[in-house]
Amino acid sequence: MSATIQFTDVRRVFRGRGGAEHAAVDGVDLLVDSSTRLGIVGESGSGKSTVVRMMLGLDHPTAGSVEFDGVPLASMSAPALRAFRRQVQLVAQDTSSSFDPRRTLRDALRKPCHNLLELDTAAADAAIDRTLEALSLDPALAARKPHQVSGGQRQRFSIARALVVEPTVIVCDEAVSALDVSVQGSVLNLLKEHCENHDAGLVFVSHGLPATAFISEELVVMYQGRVVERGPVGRVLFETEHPYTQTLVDAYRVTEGVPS
Amino acid sequence: MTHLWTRNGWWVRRLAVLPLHLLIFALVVFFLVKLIPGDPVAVLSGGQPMTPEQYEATRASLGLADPIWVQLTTFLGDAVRLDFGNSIISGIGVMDEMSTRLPETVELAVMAMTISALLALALGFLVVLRPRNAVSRVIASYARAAGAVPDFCLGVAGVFVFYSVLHWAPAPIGRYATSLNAPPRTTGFPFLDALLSSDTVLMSSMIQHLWLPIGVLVVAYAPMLLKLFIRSLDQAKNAQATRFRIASGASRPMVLLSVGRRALPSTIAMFGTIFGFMVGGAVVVEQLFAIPGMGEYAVQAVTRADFVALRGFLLVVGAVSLIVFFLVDVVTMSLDPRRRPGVATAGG
Amino acid sequence: MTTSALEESTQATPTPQPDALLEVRGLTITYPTPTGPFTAVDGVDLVLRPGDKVAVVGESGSGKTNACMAVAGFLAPEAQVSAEAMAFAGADLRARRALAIPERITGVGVVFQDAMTSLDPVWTVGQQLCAVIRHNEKLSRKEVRARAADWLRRVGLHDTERVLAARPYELSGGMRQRVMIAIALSARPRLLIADEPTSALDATLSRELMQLMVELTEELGAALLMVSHDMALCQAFTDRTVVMYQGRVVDQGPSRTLADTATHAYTRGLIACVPRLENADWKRLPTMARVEGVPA
Amino acid sequence: MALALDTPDRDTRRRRTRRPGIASVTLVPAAILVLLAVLGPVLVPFSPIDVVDRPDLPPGGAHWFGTDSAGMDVFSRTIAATRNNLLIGLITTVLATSLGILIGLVVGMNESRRGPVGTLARGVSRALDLVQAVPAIIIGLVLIAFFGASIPSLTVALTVCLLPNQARLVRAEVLRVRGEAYLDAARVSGDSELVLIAKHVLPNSSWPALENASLVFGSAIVLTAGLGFLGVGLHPPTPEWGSMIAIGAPGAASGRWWSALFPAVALALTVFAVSGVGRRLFGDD
Repeated sequence: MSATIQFTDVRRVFRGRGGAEHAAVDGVDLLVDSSTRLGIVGESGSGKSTVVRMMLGLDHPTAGSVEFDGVPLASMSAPALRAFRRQVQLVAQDTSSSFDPRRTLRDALRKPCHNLLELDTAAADAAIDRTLEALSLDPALAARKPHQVSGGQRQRFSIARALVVEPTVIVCDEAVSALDVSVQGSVLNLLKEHCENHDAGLVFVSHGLPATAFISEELVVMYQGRVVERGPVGRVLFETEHPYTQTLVDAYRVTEGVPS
Repeated sequence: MTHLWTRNGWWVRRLAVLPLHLLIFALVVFFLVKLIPGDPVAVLSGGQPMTPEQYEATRASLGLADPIWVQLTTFLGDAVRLDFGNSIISGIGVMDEMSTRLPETVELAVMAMTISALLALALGFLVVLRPRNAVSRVIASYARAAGAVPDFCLGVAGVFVFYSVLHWAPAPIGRYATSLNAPPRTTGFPFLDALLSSDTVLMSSMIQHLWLPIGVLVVAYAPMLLKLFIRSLDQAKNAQATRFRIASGASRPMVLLSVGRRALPSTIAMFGTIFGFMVGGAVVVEQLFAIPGMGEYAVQAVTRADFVALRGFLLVVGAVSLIVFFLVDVVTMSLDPRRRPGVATAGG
Repeated sequence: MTTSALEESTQATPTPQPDALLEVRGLTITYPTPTGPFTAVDGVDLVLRPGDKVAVVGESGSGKTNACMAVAGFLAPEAQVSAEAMAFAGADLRARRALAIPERITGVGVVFQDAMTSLDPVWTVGQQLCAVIRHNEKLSRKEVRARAADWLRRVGLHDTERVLAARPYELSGGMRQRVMIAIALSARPRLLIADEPTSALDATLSRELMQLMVELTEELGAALLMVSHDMALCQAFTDRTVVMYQGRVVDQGPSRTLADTATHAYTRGLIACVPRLENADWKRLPTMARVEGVPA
Repeated sequence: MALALDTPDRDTRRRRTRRPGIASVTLVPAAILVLLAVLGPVLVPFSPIDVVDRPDLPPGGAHWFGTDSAGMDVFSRTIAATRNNLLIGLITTVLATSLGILIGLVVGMNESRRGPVGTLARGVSRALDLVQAVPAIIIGLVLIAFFGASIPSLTVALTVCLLPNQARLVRAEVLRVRGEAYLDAARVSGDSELVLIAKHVLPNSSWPALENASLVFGSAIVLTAGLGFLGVGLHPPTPEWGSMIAIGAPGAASGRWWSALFPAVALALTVFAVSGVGRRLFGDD
């Protein structure tokens, strides 16, 4: 199934309260589909999060276009949008606020099943349990509220919510940044494994270079709203072209004790 | 020049919207009072039968015969010149009444609020710094019960205990003994005038008459301030910024000052609300102690369906409240610049 | 042995150490909870000499922040602290008065993770910095101002007039963090406790600021006690690393060689689990045996 | 923030646990009040709206709370007034809170929009601020002048007074909730905006108004009594605490304390009881 998100010369401008305009994203071209795992790195304020929001149709460009299979997300009809969401799912950044604190985790997971797959409750629960087991999560945990499970478990539920509709592209926004290192590795492995086994595409957005490099095949480096470098991971890391990418790589070399 | 603007623009801009707010308020008052059912002409005649000619003449004299927009522009034009018309009952100019009544009420409110604010400030710090102290606990639980005992209950109880039983207070009539003459009018604020004319007899009579009503207002309203201040202080005290202040090696007074400055703005906003309350709302206490002020006037206007007086009264109270709100905004915005318009505080 | 001193085994003695700047022995912190007391820190020992650079690493819930905040005196009032010894520069910290607003331990400075919330939002940088300098040194107004500007330059902020007049929210994240370091050091502490000082920052900035903080503490001759979850950062910038797990010290040793000398499985796992650039081409990352979410 | 602090979220956990023993005690006075409101008129020994004896009799065997200056039984009137005062308080609280939540929700969700809807929302938001500039008792006075004094008109007047604050509380919370990540997550899960507001924004942003409801109830009762005290509330001889206190006030000044004291005590007890219920339902405040 084709599932292509195409960014064409996208610009997103925010207006401050004083009236000053600030371009969070400026002239970005991107192609996302199910064939590749794409990593987007950049420091905070580089525009990565805005790109993610536009990629999911949660925000729309000021200029340029974001199209899904040729249809602009901004002007999609409700059924088309549902079909899009069926294909493209999000693993959100902040595990502590990505679930409604008043509802159980199962409630949150049933939502995509009802809305996007149009399953009844029994079928939805069966699908949820299958997904949870695949992620080594105890289905009994789903009866809990989000604050009653650990951060690592919550992040797995966040992944389960995305995977339960079996999307062709998974978008991860700082999906492991808030996790302890002992959990990070297993979550990263899990995501990578899923993409490999299900031929799903991945967009992994993070400020952490090593994790992004590990999980991605292609790397896009963003700096001040623009894409400054892109290419296969190995090429970007070891034959760096842009000076900003070089400082980024160096920063990790030093803290890892490898002389640069 | 631009430097001057970036430094002062925030309060100038706030000042600039004040007339706009007043205008909106005046419009609302005009139409609101217009909507009140009942015929002012009938009120004026006291139910006496009138010929149609008499009726029309009275209507015209009240300006009610004109088209509505003429009435509105006349009303607004007069209001700008501080002419609010004459009471349709007494015929006395609303502004004349206001100019004697407003200072009296404002004076009462200022005295009560000053004491309340000082009490809240001192007791707030006491409760927060010495939470285990027995006195602190009593104060904290009183503050928590804020608003449970309304001012008029306290007033009635106060009159009974201090006048009727203990005889510590004089009869609750007026702001000084009836045998005394009013102070020479210089500022319009009676106590201030008495002070300026060095009339010690009058002043002591005023103190005797006013301590109880002021006390009632303080006991009724100070807990509201105190409750909020304690909560804000608690928050400010536990904030990371306080820890860093301490850890970085600032002096103890500086740490307390820092906590206080972060806690004050919300309390000052509450202060403004309560002050506005008192200007219109000392109604109850004024009624109880027979102090001729704004409250008494409002009650008369409403019970007698005097639309001119009511309109004037609302406009004056609204204006005073809006000015107080402006001052409160300026003070809170200078204490906490994040509250200034156009200041973005999001991290990043 | 479940608890172990920071000292190398040859020096570890139960007797008080006269040359120690900070000496903590058997530190235990418990919190009352509805389900019974919860022990956040369980018998931790920590000894620092002047000039030491020590890192305490561990994941969330390991008790590392609790242990260090107990030293700084910033625990929640319901925390119950006990220790066989807890002394800074010869003064017994256990004898401190419990106040609603705690007092500073003279000579201990703290840098927190988030400069946005740590700096006082309603005062300018200049007011906050000058308040500290004025309290700690007898200087004229002008000298205080000059000293403040000097501190800003030392942390790499050269537009001093503008920064002094700015309020924290008017600065960028990196500038705020620099300002916080300047203020924390301007009282010339003998021990700087840094609680996740750069965790909220990007890798490049994080490295730069750690470098700065280490240089400045060395210049002042102060000891550095850093709390972090980032093993790599600790290895690069400290001399010794203490690994905490579930409230206890499970491992400790020289930072650079900890990977080789680690005895506890948790430490070895912790080091192996961190994604690195050199394992970017690995098929799978190594993970801890203990996988969260699997029912026991 | 990228990383959570070491300490688990102990604060939230503690706030969720309650001490059942103490909590149920705080509900007893409120239960008695409701009982009195329902049964009061049946229980009272004398007619609460008629002159039953000589005026100004001190409390005693026949008249437990004495008689007022008109000769009406203070005990019967105090008890009978419970129904009127509670009813006004209750209806006002429900109206002001539900309308406040609705307005706060609509304003908060649309305030930052461009176009006429956004402008309207911002206008309403400013208007709420302006209404707050006028003391509640003045609004009450004016509205009573409008509609005359009756239970429905008092309820409407008090609702207008107390609604803006409720709406502002909810609006502020909506502005916070609007940025929460779980809303985006629900959008990605296919929720429409309407479902989103009903299922996530409403339940998560209405708590400040609910928490404040006991205060609104207290204010409504105090304001009703205040208007009664000023002589513009329910007309005597309708039993109502405020007007009873007003009638008793001159007596209190000359030593006949009883006809003002008992309704005042009833009023204070009611406000206390209701704040007790509020504390029980919504935590420590």
